[in-house]
Amino acid sequence: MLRLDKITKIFGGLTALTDVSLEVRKDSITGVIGPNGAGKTTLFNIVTGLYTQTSGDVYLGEKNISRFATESLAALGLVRTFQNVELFGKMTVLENVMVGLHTKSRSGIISCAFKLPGQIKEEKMIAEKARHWLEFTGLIADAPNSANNLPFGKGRILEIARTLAVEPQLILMDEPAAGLNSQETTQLAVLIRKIRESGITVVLVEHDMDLVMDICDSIIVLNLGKKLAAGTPREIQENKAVISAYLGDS
Amino acid sequence: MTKEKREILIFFIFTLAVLITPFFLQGSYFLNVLVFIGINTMLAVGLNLLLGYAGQISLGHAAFFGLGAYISGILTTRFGLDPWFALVIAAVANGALAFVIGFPILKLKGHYLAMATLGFGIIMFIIFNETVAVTGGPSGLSGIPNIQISSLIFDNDLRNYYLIWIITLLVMLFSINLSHSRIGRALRAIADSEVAARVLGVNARVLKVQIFTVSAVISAIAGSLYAHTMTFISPASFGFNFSIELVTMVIIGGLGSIYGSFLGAAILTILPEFLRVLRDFDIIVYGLLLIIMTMYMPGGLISGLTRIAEFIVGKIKSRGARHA
Amino acid sequence: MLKKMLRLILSMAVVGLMAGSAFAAAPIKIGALFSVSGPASFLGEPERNTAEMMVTEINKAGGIKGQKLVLIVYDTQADATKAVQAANKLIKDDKVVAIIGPSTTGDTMAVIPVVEKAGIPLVSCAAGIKITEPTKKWVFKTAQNDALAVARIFDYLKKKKISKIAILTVSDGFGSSGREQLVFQAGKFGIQIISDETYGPKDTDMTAQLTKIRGGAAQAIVCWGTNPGPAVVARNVKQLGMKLPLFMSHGVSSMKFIELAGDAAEGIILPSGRVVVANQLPKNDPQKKALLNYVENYKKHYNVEGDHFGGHAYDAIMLIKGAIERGSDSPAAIRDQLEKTEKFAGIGGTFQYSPQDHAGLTSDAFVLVQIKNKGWTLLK
Amino acid sequence: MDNSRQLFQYILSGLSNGAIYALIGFGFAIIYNATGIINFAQGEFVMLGGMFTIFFLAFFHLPLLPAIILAILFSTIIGIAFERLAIRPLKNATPLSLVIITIGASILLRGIAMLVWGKDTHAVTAFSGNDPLYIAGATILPQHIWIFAITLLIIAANKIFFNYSIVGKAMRACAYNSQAASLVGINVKTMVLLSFVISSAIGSMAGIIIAPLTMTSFDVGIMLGLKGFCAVIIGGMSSGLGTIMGGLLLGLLESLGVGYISASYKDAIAFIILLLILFIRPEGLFRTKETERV
Repeated sequence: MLRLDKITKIFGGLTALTDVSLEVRKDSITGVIGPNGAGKTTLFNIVTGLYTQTSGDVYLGEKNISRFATESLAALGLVRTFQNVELFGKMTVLENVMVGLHTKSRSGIISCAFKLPGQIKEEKMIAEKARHWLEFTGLIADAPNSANNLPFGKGRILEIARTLAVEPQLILMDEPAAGLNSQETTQLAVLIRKIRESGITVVLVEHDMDLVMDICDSIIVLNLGKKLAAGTPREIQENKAVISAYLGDS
Repeated sequence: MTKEKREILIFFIFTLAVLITPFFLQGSYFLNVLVFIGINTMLAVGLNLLLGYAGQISLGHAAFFGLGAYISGILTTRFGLDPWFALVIAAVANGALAFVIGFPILKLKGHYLAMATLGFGIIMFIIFNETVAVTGGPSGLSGIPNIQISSLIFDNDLRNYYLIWIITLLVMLFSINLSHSRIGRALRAIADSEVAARVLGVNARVLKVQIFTVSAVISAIAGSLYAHTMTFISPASFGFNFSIELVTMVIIGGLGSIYGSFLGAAILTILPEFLRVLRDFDIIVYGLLLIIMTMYMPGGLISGLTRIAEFIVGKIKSRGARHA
Repeated sequence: MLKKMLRLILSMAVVGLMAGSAFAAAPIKIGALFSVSGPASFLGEPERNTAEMMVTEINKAGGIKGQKLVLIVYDTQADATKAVQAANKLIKDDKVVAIIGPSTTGDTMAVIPVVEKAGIPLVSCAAGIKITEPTKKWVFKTAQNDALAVARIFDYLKKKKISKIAILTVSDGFGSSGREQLVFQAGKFGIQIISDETYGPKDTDMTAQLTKIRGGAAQAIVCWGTNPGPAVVARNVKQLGMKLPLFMSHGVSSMKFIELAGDAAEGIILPSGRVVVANQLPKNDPQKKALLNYVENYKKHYNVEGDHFGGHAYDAIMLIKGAIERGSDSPAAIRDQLEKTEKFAGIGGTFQYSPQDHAGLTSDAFVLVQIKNKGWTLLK
Repeated sequence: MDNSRQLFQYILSGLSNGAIYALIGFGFAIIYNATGIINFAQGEFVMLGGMFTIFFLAFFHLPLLPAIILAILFSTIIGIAFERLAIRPLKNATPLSLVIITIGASILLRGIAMLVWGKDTHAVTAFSGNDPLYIAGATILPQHIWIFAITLLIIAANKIFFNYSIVGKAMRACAYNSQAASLVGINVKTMVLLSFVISSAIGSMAGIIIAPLTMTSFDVGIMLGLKGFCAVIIGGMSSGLGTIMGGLLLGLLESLGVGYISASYKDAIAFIILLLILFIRPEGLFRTKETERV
């Protein structure tokens, strides 16, 4: 599904990632873990085109997406969420999800401004689908509320709902459980499984080890910009190098 | 759906009010003020698409207004073109210019964008001023013909009122429609978090340029109508000050609020009337208005006043409750 | 500073009182459009001050045929849009019988269609030649044409056998209209313009333009602008050690220029209204009485020297006063009587309007003056 | 008149004006580097410096030096008031609201200056006379020497302050990462205030030393402020040599532009350069490319 081939990223003189290669299987939940500064978010930023890697390639399926602009990835089915929740605060919850349907609609400025028949039909479709995703994530009751007034936990879910609306093949989640209480985390785990069951591959960066060990099929460990290990949760838990990276040096 | 119905109702009432207003103002000077309010509303709504929806500042919008006015003025006075035809050319030319400069300019963000648009505005102003042979230079271009539809010449306040307000209403309707469409949502998403919008597949770069272009076209239409209403134009009306005035209108009315833009345009057009009593104080009031609005009513006058009203009502209610 | 504030409050109170007492005998309402603030405030401010002073004086002396005058002043800020709005308000709301101003050519051109349509006489205080050429039914003006000022200078240059000049004009309405006339009339006087340079109204250094001029073969420099630009030019000329004679326009014939330019002002020659040299005029000069009177009055009211810009407003008020006295206070009557004005000796010159000429002045409206010992000397 | 002498005069005039632009540009750079704000009111402090000096000279008949010191002091107080009243209370300040607030402040300051001091232009006597100095046939005024000297002095002082003093280093830390700075115990608010203090002091100082050349009035700050901004953009927002180079380059291009192209488009030249730099090389001409870390 997603394959990274020898990704290296150098900021100024600072090497953030060195020759990181990894593969994410279709329909899996893959966790990316590692101590702070390991380069996890940098990796996400490279995959989603926000950073350009110094060398190496990114493949989505068979397609080399190394030089693709961020906005063109959604149409290919690759989306992400953010560590510090990037909601469209001044819009309603429903509208937030409707933005997710941007790539699923075509109307241009002219037909939007003059409300041409095709556009009206499309708007209906957008609203219906958006509601569907709110139901899917359990946020439907909040649909007309302003996104700014949403409690933090629901904000995280809304961000996920928004990416679901893109109908992606692959979602990258950047610390989806950060700031959630244990009950919310449990709900999140349920939701992530449900997403995977609907045929979407999930990659998540996470610090909450219980969650990672609980839901992930495979785990990749980064440390100091290098891939330290990869394997099933059990393999990782027993990996000496991983243990020392977490307990020893830091 | 009720929200949409309410929206339609509000627009209907607003349109009705606009259409019947002249019957109460026969022969009054205020009709003339309303003509200018119409032009300013058009400009403010156009700028609001960029500033309020897409969150991109422009401190050079008077240049587009001026360019529209000058293209229309020059084509009609020097080449004898029909004003309508000139208006269309002005709109197309402005759109083309905005599209071309839009790409490099809108790559910039925040303060740099502000400065670049300001620079653009000043360069255009210098061009209006210095190309004397074409524009008439600082002393202006006079003798611009009125707009005409067969034998109906728009040469008095009443006729101009209807001409300008019908187009203004169309521009408002256009903008309201836009705000409730995928384009409007995408623009507002860009304003809130450009990176999140891009991740969802919104092509921010192109969309920003598109809305910049639309905004420039609206400004050009306003400029052209201004030229044919005034029948005289000079560079002084299209300088940096007017760009700031336009931004002030949008800020006062509230970012992203179409009726707010009307309110802002109306207030800023009428304000000098009240400030006349204050003589030279008006510039100070202006500066204060900008600062206070941005600090204490970032949502604009409508939402600011609503909040204050709610606060007062709340106070009264709670006091009433205590007494009871 | 405090005094200024106090005066402001007082004058506002006076205006209020006047408005209050105006109900007594049906007053005559006259509108005024001046660019009191904005880039042309150097025109609008003395014009407003003068007009208000004149109206006070006229009312003190019993008004016009027993009717008080009421002056309604609006600030155009040298912005065409505001000028048109204000003109509409004067005509439709305030129902004035005549309008004086605007201060600038641009504002005047913007307002002309409005007054022409409404049939209200306008006596502009701006200088642009297009205002009265071609003649418009309702439009008159008091400011001397730039053409006349240019003619004065060229006449002098010809006498001094100077035939190659450099011009340096400001790129605003005043400068561009001056430049047009300089270029237009040069041929007629056999004068060759060697270099034609401009500067921006806010420029603070013109050495580059002057260096370029120095590189040419000009025998004199003519600079066309209003304060503070020309003062910078004068200083820069001195800084560069240039020995060419420097001519200025009537735009700087005020003490302010001498103050700003300092020593660099010495020797500069410029055309000016007679107001700055009022007491040097021969006794038989028809304007002398009006000029001395105006200068003294203005000094008394505002504690600064009156200049010839204020004089434009003086002339406008007095012309309208004369027209009303001869006829009635209806707009049409005022217009007809204005057109019949004969030999009115005002501040700007001796006015003689006719159906063909709504500017009313000849080139002797200007005199040439030279700056000597920080004062004006009449050049004969 | 030979061409080389003419060229030399263009260069000298250009550099003299360029030094002025650079000096004004400094004020922008200091606030920007400490806070990320571009202070659109910076030009008004240039105006305030000149106007206050006139005020103390003419109204209180003070000698030049105390008048200058008082002028800088008063302008700085206004700078402090501006930061305290309009910048600090601003919650979740976006670039948009900051642009608008600083523009509002600039209009307000200009308006107040106009009311208090009137619309007239005023001349200030030069610090050491008006007799031109001849350098290889070209001339400058003694005041230009003052400008060069004070500009150099200010760069040197800046360099020392930001590189060697604790407070200066703290300010740089704030500019780099204000969150991290506050974590290590730097009072970010104080540093922001300090940057306004320094920049309004430098701005008014610039206004004072150029007043004898440019004269001063309530509206002199607009154009000078914009030119200073162009200088600082060319220089890449540095508070050191970059801005000096930017200012000098701008002055030179303007002067040569007037000399060999056209005076009518002198100001356009400045803004076209501004746009080109923003489009092509936003990090400025004299700065190596920043790391792209977001």
